[in-house]
Amino acid sequence: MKKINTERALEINIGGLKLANPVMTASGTFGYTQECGELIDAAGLGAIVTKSITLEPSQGNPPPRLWETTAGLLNAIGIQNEGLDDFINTKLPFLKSVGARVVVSIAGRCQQDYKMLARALNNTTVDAIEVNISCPNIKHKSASLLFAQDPDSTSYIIRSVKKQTNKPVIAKLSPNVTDIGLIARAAEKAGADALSMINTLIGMDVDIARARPRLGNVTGGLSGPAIKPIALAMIWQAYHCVKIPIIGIGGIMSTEDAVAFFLCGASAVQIGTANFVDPAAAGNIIRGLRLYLKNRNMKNIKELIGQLKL
Amino acid sequence: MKKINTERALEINIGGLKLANPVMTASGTFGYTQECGELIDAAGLGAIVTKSITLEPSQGNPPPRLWETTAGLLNAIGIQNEGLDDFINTKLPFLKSVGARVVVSIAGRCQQDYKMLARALNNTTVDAIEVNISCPNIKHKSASLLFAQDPDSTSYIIRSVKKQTNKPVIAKLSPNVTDIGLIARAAEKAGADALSMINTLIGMDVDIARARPRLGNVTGGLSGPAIKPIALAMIWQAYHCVKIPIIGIGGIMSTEDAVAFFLCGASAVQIGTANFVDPAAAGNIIRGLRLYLKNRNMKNIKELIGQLKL
Amino acid sequence: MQKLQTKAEILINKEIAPGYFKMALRIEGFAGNVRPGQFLHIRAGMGYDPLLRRPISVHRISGRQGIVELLYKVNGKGTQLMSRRSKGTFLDVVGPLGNGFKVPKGQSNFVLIAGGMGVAPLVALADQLATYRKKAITVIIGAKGAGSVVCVKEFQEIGAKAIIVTEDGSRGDRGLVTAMLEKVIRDFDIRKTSLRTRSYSLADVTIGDYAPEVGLYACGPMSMLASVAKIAKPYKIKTQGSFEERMGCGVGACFGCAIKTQRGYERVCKEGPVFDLADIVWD
Amino acid sequence: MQKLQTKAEILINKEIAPGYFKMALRIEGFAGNVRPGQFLHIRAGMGYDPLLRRPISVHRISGRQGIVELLYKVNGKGTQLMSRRSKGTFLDVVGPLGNGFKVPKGQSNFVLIAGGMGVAPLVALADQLATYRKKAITVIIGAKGAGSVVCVKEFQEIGAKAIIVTEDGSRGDRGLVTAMLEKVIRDFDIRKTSLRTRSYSLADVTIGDYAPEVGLYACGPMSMLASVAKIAKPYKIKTQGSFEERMGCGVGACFGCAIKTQRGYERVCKEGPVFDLADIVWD
Ligand SMILES: Cc1cc2nc3c(=O)[nH]c(=O)nc-3n(C[C@H](O)[C@H](O)[C@H](O)COP(=O)(O)OP(=O)(O)OC[C@H]3O[C@@H](n4cnc5c(N)ncnc54)[C@H](O)[C@@H]3O)c2cc1C
Ligand SMILES: Cc1cc2nc3c(=O)[nH]c(=O)nc-3n(C[C@H](O)[C@H](O)[C@H](O)COP(=O)(O)OP(=O)(O)OC[C@H]3O[C@@H](n4cnc5c(N)ncnc54)[C@H](O)[C@@H]3O)c2cc1C
Ligand SMILES: Cc1cc2nc3c(=O)[nH]c(=O)nc-3n(C[C@H](O)[C@H](O)[C@H](O)COP(=O)(O)O)c2cc1C
Ligand SMILES: Cc1cc2nc3c(=O)[nH]c(=O)nc-3n(C[C@H](O)[C@H](O)[C@H](O)COP(=O)(O)O)c2cc1C
Ligand code: FES
Ligand code: FES
Repeated sequence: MKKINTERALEINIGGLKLANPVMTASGTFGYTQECGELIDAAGLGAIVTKSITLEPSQGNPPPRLWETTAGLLNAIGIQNEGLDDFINTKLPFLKSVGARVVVSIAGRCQQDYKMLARALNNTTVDAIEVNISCPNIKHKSASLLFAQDPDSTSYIIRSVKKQTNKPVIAKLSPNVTDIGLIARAAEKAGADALSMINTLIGMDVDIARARPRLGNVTGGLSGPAIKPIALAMIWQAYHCVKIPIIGIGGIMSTEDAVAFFLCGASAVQIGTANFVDPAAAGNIIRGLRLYLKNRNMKNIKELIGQLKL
Repeated sequence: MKKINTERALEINIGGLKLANPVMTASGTFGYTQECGELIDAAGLGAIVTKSITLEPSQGNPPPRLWETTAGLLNAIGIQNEGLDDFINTKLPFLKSVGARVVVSIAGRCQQDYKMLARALNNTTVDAIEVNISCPNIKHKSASLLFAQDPDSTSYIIRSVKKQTNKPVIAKLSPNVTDIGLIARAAEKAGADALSMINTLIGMDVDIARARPRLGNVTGGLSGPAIKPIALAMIWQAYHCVKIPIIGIGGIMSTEDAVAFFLCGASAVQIGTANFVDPAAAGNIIRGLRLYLKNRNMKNIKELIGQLKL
Repeated sequence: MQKLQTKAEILINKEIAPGYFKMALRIEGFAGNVRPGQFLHIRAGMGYDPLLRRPISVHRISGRQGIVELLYKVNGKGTQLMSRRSKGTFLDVVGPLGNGFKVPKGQSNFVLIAGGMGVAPLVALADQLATYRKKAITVIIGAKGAGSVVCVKEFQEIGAKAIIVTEDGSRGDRGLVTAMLEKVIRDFDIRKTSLRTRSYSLADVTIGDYAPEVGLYACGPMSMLASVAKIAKPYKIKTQGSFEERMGCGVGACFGCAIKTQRGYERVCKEGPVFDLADIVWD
Repeated sequence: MQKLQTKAEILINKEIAPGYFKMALRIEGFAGNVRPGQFLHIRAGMGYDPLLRRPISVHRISGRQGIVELLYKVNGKGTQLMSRRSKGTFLDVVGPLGNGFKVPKGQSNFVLIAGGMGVAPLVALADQLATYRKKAITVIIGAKGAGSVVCVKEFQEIGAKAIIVTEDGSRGDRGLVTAMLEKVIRDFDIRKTSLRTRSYSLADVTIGDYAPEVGLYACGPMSMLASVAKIAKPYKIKTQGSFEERMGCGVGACFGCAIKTQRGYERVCKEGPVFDLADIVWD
């Protein structure tokens, strides 16, 4: 048996974002660490992806904002956040002070928003920028579609962000598309350094006693174990369409789930809803992956990526 | 209290298909009644929708064909069936002999297939034709997309079918689209008498011990409670785009679920995976709906359709 | 105040009234730090249906013994699973979460008003109040019917005066807790915060600045809390209420449990679950 | 042969070896019609995780008393839930499903070969065979180790000769059931279907048409069934095997449980689960 350097077995480079391990917390599910920090060791994570921030503070959608479905969670938070300035002045320093690697998620209503966010963040200590063009809970100016539902809009936004920053840029894609390959390629061509997918699927539920939607915003985004098979299929497809690395997201609850994502082509994973179910999930997955590689005598997690046998 | 004719409270007309009640079994989940007939009273159902049939017998996909996911089911049957002639000569007479109303589901690889199927079925006793243009488990000639993922193909197929038959034609739509409204309108414009939605979502899962897909066909279609919120949102959206009735499908397990679909705009429902979990499901839902209307002093199920309050 | 995720041993889990369960947990990590009004976030089962944790208030706290008691009503899948957990097994809990009741200095005359399951956290509060030197505690317990009146003995043992109101009149007075509250307040007013609240004469009272010795603490459905706020407002009684909202993370990370306050949307799990009723924007 | 969905009362549900459970069900509807090799489709829990029913073979049948016994191994979520169901509660079952073993006229020398949980349906078959006037039953029971050898006593009580083989040699012979099968068959061959199978000499034997009195019945993992088919083929012994495949409906409606046969894809739940091994296309 070869001796394996298990310390470095999980190291990965996601389009320039070098991480000690490939497990991040997904945007919107971990706050800005102040909240989960006591339960989760932020410094031990590959990185934390912040709740999406907007230029100005945003109050979010009217409650109810959450609804549990069978093995899933509908949310319509509407990106409640205190805006760019507060992020740079308060949240980011705190995140850095606890030793976290920080991927900042940015969201906007128009290209200008993304551009200004990217420009302002370029001079900060954030480690990468995830461009949320796929949030089902915010309306955009003019268009009825999400940016990530249209290859041209995807390209336009990503190109604008890339021009403003030399940080790694990750395009976060929506599963609510006819052809994920088309969007993935558009993002790659526009210069995205990586893709992260999937954001939530548009969904809704009904309170039949009152004949009303369960969410204040009527529809919301579906996450959790329910969507895992959909996420895996999308990642598998996108993996064959682009060369840039893919960060797999969608219903990952366990090490086994994470391994499935790597085999389907993910170079890293993000843990979302699982943080709510079990705050220890992300940490357990990091430990689990280390053990998995060791037991199989693998040198690096890279050996798993896309290795699904047909 | 007004006296309500509960006998007729569930009667509904779906684009010319008049049914005693709006609860059908979904294609592929009920066989051709011989199988489930002993467990389910086929004559008591609104109608049964047959497993999709193809022109020629089709052997289907290599096993494994099923995989259970969290609150969902992946299938990649690949439309194993004995073809049109056998359907007309054997299956249909049997179905009719047990008193079932029959919606025949047809599937093909090209427009010609659908055309010939529709023509041949027009002179039979089937009550309606559901056009399956959305099966994720069959490959089409030339195209990489499903017919139902493209408004032009949808229109082309539906138009061809309509030309061949004066039976009600139901277009079965796929949820794997960017804009369901676009496809729904295309089907309506092409002459579809009703829509049925949703078919399964493309999904996959991985056997990590062997680094292989769980399904022989690699990807399959996801059904069951996991997809219910997605189906509701799609139906709600389509309901505002078309005037033709919508048959709601996707994870319906209970009367409560069915009511939610009606409130979101469905005029009828189909029960799929629930038949596997509980063969009594469809019957229970019919009884449940009757009681629901009675308790609310409603004359007809139509009073529920699209009545979600915002 | 450090939040912890821990496996708590179930010491007791028994049905105390039809559909109502009392559960005692040995929580090594943090029982000593729990305060009335805070809650635990509980993983009811093992699979993913139900998926999320369930928030349950602390009902009684024996910090020294490391024991926390819960009182819960079987509602849906989650609480059903909880009710089936057997003694000696371990429950995955996160806590203590949220901000508890704040008892300002100078209050000595406490009115606790509970609608339905609202009694659960108020017992913990009453336990705390009972340790005060100068105090008078009145509890108004409202329920649908006699079958869902719980905790009367607990309050009485603490030395609180318990007034029972049921909607069907099957126990105590017939009516709503809020009507009773109005009577109790007026009674207080006349008697200048006297502790006896036996007679609820409909004597005309002047609404005015209320004695700062009085503290009103409410827990129950949203509609009840709204009524309580309305009733208390003219008297300017300081009133805190414990709120419920669907929760995701339970720790302030997801902004899922938003409630509208004068300061904007706040998080029931983080800034709450106890809010000053005057701060809430009702709609 | 009518399929029924019914609530079956759980009379017994006990662990007979680590991870192995025996469950007795009172099935009013159809216990009398159940045949060895058929299975029940069982709703293990209440929620939707796990979602589908679980197929479990009938292990013993007391038609007159309306009782069917199952023998199952705790595997994943479904069987785990089954194992937690308590006596006196009711289990939602659909059955009897599939085609059982067919014992052709003229067979009197029966060899049953079980790998792992494969013993479960073979006990029902042995029970049936034991009622025949002229018979000799040999059972080869294979398992990983002594801990997973079950049902030996059952077979012996029926009067069957039980040969135990474990992979680690911790009980009976060390090795694989298939190697033992080969020995048993050769032994038969030499002795012209004599019933004594004590000695397994490696005497050279001629492979040829086999006596029609011999019937071979197998149940176990796919790889074992494939080996059994290979071993039996040259001797032309009629061999039936019970197969497993993931199931949806369990009643032949969904074509989910396909297995490749000489006739094309067939359904394990409908045409099976018992197939003639000669009909299967192995890959
Ligand atoms: C801070 C707080 C403290 C609480 N304390 C208690 C208590 O001490 N005793 C008690 O019996 N109940 C208490 N509740 C209510 C309790 O959380 C719900 O009864 C429980 O979550 C219902 O879960 P279920 O699976 O049984 O019901 P379901 O209706 O199946 O739950 C479906 C979803 O809705 C959520 N939900 C349902 N009802 C409520 C509710 N009233 N508030 C918040 N979320 C809800 C569930 O958590 C779940 O996500 C408290 C709620 C909050 C927010
Ligand atoms: C006809 C038939 C008869 C059977 N008889 C017995 C028996 O008598 N005793 C016994 O212990 N087991 C028997 N099995 C196997 C039993 O069905 C599985 O062990 C059980 O379904 C596992 O469910 P789980 O939730 O515990 O495991 P999981 O692995 O969590 O199940 C996941 C999914 O895979 C399916 N699955 C897993 N293993 C099998 C398998 N071997 N065959 C078919 N589906 C599987 C499950 O049904 C479920 O849909 C039989 C299988 C079949 C097809
Ligand atoms: C409560 C909640 C809030 C979310 N907020 C955001 C967000 O602000 N920005 C974003 O890009 N994704 C957001 N997401 C999506 C997640 O980052 C993730 O893509 C999705 O939940 C799927 O992963 P999961 O199934 O592991 O949760 C949110 C998800 C949830 C559940
Ligand atoms: C095993 C299986 C086979 C199916 N076969 C077909 C089919 O042949 N034609 C079709 O249009 N839909 C088919 N479907 C899709 C269902 O008709 C239905 O649209 C889908 O399962 C969603 O509904 P459900 O969640 O209630 O199952 C199949 C579904 C399953 C589970
Ligand atoms: S539940 Fe997540 S912020 Fe309150
Ligand atoms: S399980 Fe459906 S056909 Fe066999």
